Amino acid sequence: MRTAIVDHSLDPTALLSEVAQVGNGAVLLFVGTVRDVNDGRPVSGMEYKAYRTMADRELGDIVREAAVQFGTHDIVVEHRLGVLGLGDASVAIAVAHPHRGCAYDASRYIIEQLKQRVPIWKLEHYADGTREWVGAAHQPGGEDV
Amino acid sequence: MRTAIVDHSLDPTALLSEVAQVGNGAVLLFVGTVRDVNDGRPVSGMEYKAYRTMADRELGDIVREAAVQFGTHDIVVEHRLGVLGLGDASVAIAVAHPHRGCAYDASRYIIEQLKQRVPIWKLEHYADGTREWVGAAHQPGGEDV
Amino acid sequence: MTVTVLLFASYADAIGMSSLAVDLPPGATVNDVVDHVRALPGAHRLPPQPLLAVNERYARENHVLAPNDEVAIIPPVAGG
Amino acid sequence: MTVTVLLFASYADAIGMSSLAVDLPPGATVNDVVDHVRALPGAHRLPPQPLLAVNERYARENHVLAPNDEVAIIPPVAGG
Repeated sequence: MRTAIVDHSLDPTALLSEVAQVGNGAVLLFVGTVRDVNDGRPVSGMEYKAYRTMADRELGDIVREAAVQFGTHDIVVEHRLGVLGLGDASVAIAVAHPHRGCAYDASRYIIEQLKQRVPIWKLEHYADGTREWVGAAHQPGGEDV
Repeated sequence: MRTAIVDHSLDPTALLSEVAQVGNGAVLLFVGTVRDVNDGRPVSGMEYKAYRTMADRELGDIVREAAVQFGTHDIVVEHRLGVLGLGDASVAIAVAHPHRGCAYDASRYIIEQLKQRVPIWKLEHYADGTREWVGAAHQPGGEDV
Repeated sequence: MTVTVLLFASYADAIGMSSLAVDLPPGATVNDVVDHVRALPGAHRLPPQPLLAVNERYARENHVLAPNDEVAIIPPVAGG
Repeated sequence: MTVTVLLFASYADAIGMSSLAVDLPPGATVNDVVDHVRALPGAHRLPPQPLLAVNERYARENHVLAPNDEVAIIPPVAGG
């Protein structure tokens, strides 16, 4: 098990080999990338910022929970911070398990929890030059933040 | 979309780049590998055979179904035949989609359907030198085949 | 008419062949092919209702055959 | 006692600072910190019940603080 919040570009393939074990019949790799459109607006890039010490801790907690719940320690998660271009990988989650069902469930658990709990924010850079914090407008009662 | 039944070793990483598109926020790669133990018996290798023309057609059908059902054409599946060693990849499924939920669901659909419908068989080579067709003993009424 | 019958994996091993040509009367069904194969040595190892395919598509026992059809008797699949 | 308050992303932009030191009486809660921050220019943009953390763990408004605690007011997270 390993988690990292990093400032350099991700190498998802390296994560695959890191979790591979001859006892595992299934390896699942999730890669999240920067899309060119969000809510119909053309995007030119994305800037990720974090409450870094807490993000590190929270991400570690999530992976430990997944390890217990789904029965594998062969999990590696990396999340990138900084300015990313279109198509760049922002997050990579590799899970290996003797059985595929648990690999899928563990991977899904980690990405869903990550998106709910890990204090990371993204500033979307739009093609028209404007920028906006993603999700800020959707906070109940906080439409204008 | 592309499917292939191949006789050479798989390159799962190449599949990742094949499905990547700047409109897709999520890429999911499933890799199935040969385990060292099955039902408690030490395994030394695995031999995959197929009804090749039908396997090709059935695999293509499955991927077309997934494309319609989950709304993405960015799917590549390769299945290897022949004698594989421990840890070798037998199947790789890459799916990219604008949204992660659909990527997970499509990937899972493809592997589950593949295991139910694609006419591929595996002859497990055990460490004690014996060999057995996987699943043959579990056919209802066919325990002795 | 003649149809080709394909056997695979544990079924090919049990019966000792991977394909055979079978002569059948017009109107014969997949079931007639299975009956024919059941008469071969080793075929007692086939399950009561094996999976069947005609021309690379899964088919039922009562599927009516045409000349030169390819009938496959398919052991439990184990891909992945 | 003094606690450190951290602001991030849209909240830091709205209030124009990313950290501040706040003096509080013993027994003060996270809620007292939030009240303090609400008095700052731009803080009307905070939602009624922002997410809160104390020492890198999510915490409730009534969490009682100790000297040197680190309190974070956390905008809607958007990782992944």
